[in-house]
Amino acid sequence: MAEKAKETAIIIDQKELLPGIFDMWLRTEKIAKEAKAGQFVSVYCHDGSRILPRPISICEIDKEDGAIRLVYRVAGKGTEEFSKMRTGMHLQLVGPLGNGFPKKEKKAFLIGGGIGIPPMLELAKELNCEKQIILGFRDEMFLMDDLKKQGSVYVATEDGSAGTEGNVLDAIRENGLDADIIYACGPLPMLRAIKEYAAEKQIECWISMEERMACGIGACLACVCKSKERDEHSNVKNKRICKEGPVFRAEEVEF
Amino acid sequence: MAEKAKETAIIIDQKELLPGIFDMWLRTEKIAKEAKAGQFVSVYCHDGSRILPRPISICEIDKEDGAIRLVYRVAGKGTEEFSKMRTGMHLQLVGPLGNGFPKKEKKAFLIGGGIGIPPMLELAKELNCEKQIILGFRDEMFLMDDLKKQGSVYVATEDGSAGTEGNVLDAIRENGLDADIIYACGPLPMLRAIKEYAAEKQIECWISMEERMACGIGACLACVCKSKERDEHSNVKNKRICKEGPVFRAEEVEF
Amino acid sequence: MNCSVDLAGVTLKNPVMTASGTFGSGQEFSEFVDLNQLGAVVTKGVANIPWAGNSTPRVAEVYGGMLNAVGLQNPGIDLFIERDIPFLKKYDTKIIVNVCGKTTEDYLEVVERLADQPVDMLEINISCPNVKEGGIAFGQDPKAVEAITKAVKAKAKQPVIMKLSPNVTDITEMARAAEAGGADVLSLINTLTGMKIDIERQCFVLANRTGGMSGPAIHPIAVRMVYQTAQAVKIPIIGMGGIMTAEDAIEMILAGATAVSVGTANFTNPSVTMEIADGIKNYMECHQVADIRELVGAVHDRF
Amino acid sequence: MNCSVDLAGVTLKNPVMTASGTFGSGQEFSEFVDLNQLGAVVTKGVANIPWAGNSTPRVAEVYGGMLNAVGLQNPGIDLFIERDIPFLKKYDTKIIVNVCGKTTEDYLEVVERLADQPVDMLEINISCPNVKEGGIAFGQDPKAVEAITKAVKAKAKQPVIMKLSPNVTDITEMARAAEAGGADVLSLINTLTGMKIDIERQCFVLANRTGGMSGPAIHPIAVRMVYQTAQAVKIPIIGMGGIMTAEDAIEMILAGATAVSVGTANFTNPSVTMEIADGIKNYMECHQVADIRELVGAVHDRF
Ligand SMILES: Cc1cc2nc3c(=O)[nH]c(=O)nc-3n(C[C@H](O)[C@H](O)[C@H](O)COP(=O)(O)OP(=O)(O)OC[C@H]3O[C@@H](n4cnc5c(N)ncnc54)[C@H](O)[C@@H]3O)c2cc1C
Ligand SMILES: Cc1cc2nc3c(=O)[nH]c(=O)nc-3n(C[C@H](O)[C@H](O)[C@H](O)COP(=O)(O)OP(=O)(O)OC[C@H]3O[C@@H](n4cnc5c(N)ncnc54)[C@H](O)[C@@H]3O)c2cc1C
Ligand SMILES: Cc1cc2nc3c(=O)[nH]c(=O)nc-3n(C[C@H](O)[C@H](O)[C@H](O)COP(=O)(O)O)c2cc1C
Ligand SMILES: Cc1cc2nc3c(=O)[nH]c(=O)nc-3n(C[C@H](O)[C@H](O)[C@H](O)COP(=O)(O)O)c2cc1C
Ligand code: FES
Ligand code: FES
Repeated sequence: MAEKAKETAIIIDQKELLPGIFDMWLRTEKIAKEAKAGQFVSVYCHDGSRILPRPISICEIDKEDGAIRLVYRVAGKGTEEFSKMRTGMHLQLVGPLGNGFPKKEKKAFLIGGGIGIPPMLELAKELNCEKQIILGFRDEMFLMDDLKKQGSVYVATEDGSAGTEGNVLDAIRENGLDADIIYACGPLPMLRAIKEYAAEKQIECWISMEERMACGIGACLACVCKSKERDEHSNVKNKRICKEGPVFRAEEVEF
Repeated sequence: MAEKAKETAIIIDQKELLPGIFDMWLRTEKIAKEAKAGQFVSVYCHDGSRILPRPISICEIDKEDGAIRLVYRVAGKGTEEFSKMRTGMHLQLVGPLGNGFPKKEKKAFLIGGGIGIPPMLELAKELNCEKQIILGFRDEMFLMDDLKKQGSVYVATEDGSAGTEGNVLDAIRENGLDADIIYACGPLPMLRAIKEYAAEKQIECWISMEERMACGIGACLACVCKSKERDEHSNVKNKRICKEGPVFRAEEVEF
Repeated sequence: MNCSVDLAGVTLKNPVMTASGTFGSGQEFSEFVDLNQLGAVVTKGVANIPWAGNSTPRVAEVYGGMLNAVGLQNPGIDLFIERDIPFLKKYDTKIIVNVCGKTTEDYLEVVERLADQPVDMLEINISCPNVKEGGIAFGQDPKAVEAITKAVKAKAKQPVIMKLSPNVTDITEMARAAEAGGADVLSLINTLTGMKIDIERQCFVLANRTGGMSGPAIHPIAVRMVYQTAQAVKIPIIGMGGIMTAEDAIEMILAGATAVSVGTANFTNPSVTMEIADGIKNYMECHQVADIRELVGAVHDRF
Repeated sequence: MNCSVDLAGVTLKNPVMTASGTFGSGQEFSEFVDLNQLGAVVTKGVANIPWAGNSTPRVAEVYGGMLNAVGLQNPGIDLFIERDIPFLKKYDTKIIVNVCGKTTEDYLEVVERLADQPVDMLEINISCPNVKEGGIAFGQDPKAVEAITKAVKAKAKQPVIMKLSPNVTDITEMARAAEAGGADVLSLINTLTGMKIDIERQCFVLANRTGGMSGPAIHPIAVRMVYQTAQAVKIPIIGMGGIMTAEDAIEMILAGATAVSVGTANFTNPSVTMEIADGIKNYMECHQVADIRELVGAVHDRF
């Protein structure tokens, strides 16, 4: 009756892409089989002093090999623990979690900012349409080779060290790009600007949100965001990011 | 001004002697240099949920190699953690701690019971006298080869599967042994019987005691045992096992 | 071997329940847990009307535990009755509804709405540290505890569990007050009020500033309070607070709990409740315990 | 950069102190810590006459912390004055003597004996959960807190720190009572009462049954209480409870503590106090804090 459980994944490979940004492939048959772009997994720590799982987006799925790829930044003790693990070691996961991106056959912007870039890779692979991938970095870039294989890539950097100096919208404007649908993941200020841009241009816009989580599966009500309308499940103007999200129509949510 | 500190030891080798009994060699220059028989080290866990050190007796010291040997039984989560570690991994230690055995040139009984046997090995190596080593096991034996090199070994097993059926005193009687000094380490009932035997025979008797510890260095007063006389430090009839002990004259302490 | 326990005439097939607020109404966890294998499902607190709860961040991890300040977000009793009770009725487990309110009237409204519902017991939360009105205010003064218990008992059609706060000087005083008010069962402990500060940004981590602490870090405090309460009252106790394993559950039972609730552990392992129920059976086999009731309060001194 | 803080006219070179009972009188730890680098050494509680303390086991490890029921074993004030004060006088650090007693008279006797001693401050422990008489009994009732504070202040020649128990419904009530009684400084928190049961042997792990819980597991509760107390009183606060790292110490300072005491962490790392003092300096450098006093109580809301 209980069809899901924690899955023990084996680390196939891990490397540091940039200082503090790690790239890990995990063998985890069941999750790889079910997962799709925009979903995430809960990753559990070994150290007993850390009892909550860490939500990490799925960056790439290898269905054949039963493997998933996670690209993450060391943000604290938990991700630091993961970063020290080596090939052959185990990690416990629950997933895939969340709704994932809807996939439409429309000319698309895939916009990723910082550590919001990784889920754009799997999305790009799954989307069957014209893809313009716009990436915002602080300075150094990562995942560029992988993304370039999936579509035309445009870059914005805060310091202007590559691509457009400024943010992802500056890059869109500078390159005179347009699209019929937007998929985005990244920091809140970026998402706010994109939401506004999409509203102005009347483009369909999907964004992936983040919040502190506890259960990761919709039971504890830790991870809500404010919604424009009363949510059917919560019966108030709150949506669970881990369950109804993390991907929402931009106009559905308030942030 | 602070001459001591936690020392990071490297595991040189670890093997399982018997199911649940592990034998670990650690490179730890400073501790190896200072240590002597009957002292112990505080071993710290990696897992953050376990904050107190585990006291483990020093089983053998290799001064040349700057290494110490610990032989321990998996009794709970902490020792289980240690037992899973492999060559090359690190453990943090404080030590050597406690007083150690006094070494006299008298015909001696070295009596070890169960997991109280390991410290008898280093003691036997350091003692310069006639050594009769009496060991009490539940059933399976360990450290026999090492100990046989240091003196004549007599064994008692609870189930009679080897040596005398019964306890260490039965083995002493069955073999008609006598001595002028006793050194002992093992479970309380054994130590009680030895204390009584020594009193009766009027033999000088030294025993190594155990108690739950926190600091391991004499500051917290967790690990006391009752003493016959008022203790100079505590000013009451309590002695700190980690500081005044773990080795006491049998008649000094009450248990 | 008997694993079933009795709480005010309600027989649970085993002593393992879910702690309110950590398990929703069972729907989400039913993918990870066979609800038929639990003694009871205790639902998230429900009020007379929908509550939006607190701002986010609502949770923070702390050493060996977590803080939460969800603020009792809930869909209100109407949707709850329409959706959540029918869902739970599909399973062979007991249904315990946790009730919250801002005023006595709020609590009574929920209790009355549940009177004709297929619900086995009511758990009255007078100990939530995360809401401004109601909640813990009812739970830190023995007179208030007795009064609300009496008021609820007068209306309730199901046995009433009063859920106590650990943020008190003397838990036995609150326990006796609830017993005097007619409580059938006691639940303890709710969360301990805690705080976390982000030292990089020099701000409170939780939007609510303080939050309720739960998880293994609070277990020894919970065991102590269950033990003290078991010495002080005659009604059965549901023990909770940091139960992560079957061993922790047995410790709570030995301290005097007739049943246990598992909360934060669900976040560390979504299948944990089932594993704890199994682990208790294993322990009973190893220790040749024929009836779990032999273990309740069976702790003794060493000598 | 200024790291020194002022407690009732006593200037500590930095805010790091040792928590009473975890550091003896400094002798044993002086091998691991340069005592000259600490703001103050707070000694183990001392009574008018020697106390033998409780039976063993006196300590137990729990998840992220420990329980202790040492029961205030101490050599009595005479030997303490003869041996421990002269030892500490060799160092350039402040000496704070923690005082315990069974009756008000006991406390006063110790306070009077210390009047002409080179001691910088007195910390009055009215919050030990591990003794039958005295201790916590004085610390859970605001009237008793005020009375003992007044009595001690009438005799004390040094500034008086009152050490409060967290085992209360409202810490600010006790804090205000101590302030009303004339306390110069408050210390909080002492340990939370907890219990551990050995499920194999079905017995209490500690001979005393209950013990005081300390260590990182209690840190969020301590931070909350320090924060609440800082809002309620004007006198300075020494914050303690689960401080393991410089980050934890800074969290406590941001919550409102002027200084911090480090206890259980000494058992996890005997050199930790020195490392915390260094870590605070590093933090101040990184965050360009010219004076540590800018950090005291400097926590704010996110928005
Ligand atoms: C749906 C979702 C997908 C994510 N995908 C990625 C990803 O692909 N790559 C990546 O690097 N990061 C991702 N994050 C952020 C990632 O979860 C945090 O960086 C991580 O949890 C930090 O853990 P820590 O122990 O290192 O930090 P700590 O600060 O020590 O963590 C303490 C607690 O806070 C939580 N926490 C801290 N930061 C965040 C955060 N930003 N969001 C949610 N919880 C947080 C932790 O999970 C933990 O419970 C994602 C977050 C969400 C919600
Ligand atoms: C001076 C001294 C020397 C020792 N030498 C050895 C040795 O050489 N080999 C060996 O196998 N064991 C030895 N022990 C016992 C050893 O310390 C414990 O078995 C070990 O601490 C158990 O830790 P754990 O985490 O596995 O068990 P847990 O039960 O999970 O430990 C929980 C807590 O209790 C403490 N504890 C548990 N059992 C004991 C015990 N018997 N004595 C003291 N503290 C205990 C632990 O240190 C820890 O703080 C010695 C004990 C002392 C006091
Ligand atoms: C996220 C979360 C939400 C909670 N919500 C409620 C609630 O709605 N009603 C209630 O009585 N207790 C609530 N609690 C308290 C738990 O039911 C339980 O008493 C407490 O967490 C201690 O148990 P634990 O350590 O096993 O989690 C909540 C706890 C958590 C962690
Ligand atoms: C072993 C031990 C002994 C203690 N003895 C005393 C004492 O004698 N007097 C006192 O006021 N507090 C005593 N305490 C309490 C500590 O000073 C401190 O308030 C508490 O442990 C919380 O801090 P921590 O978590 O950093 O240890 C003792 C604590 C421990 C762990
Ligand atoms: S994290 Fe629990 S509901 Fe989303
Ligand atoms: S363990 Fe602290 S005095 Fe011995």
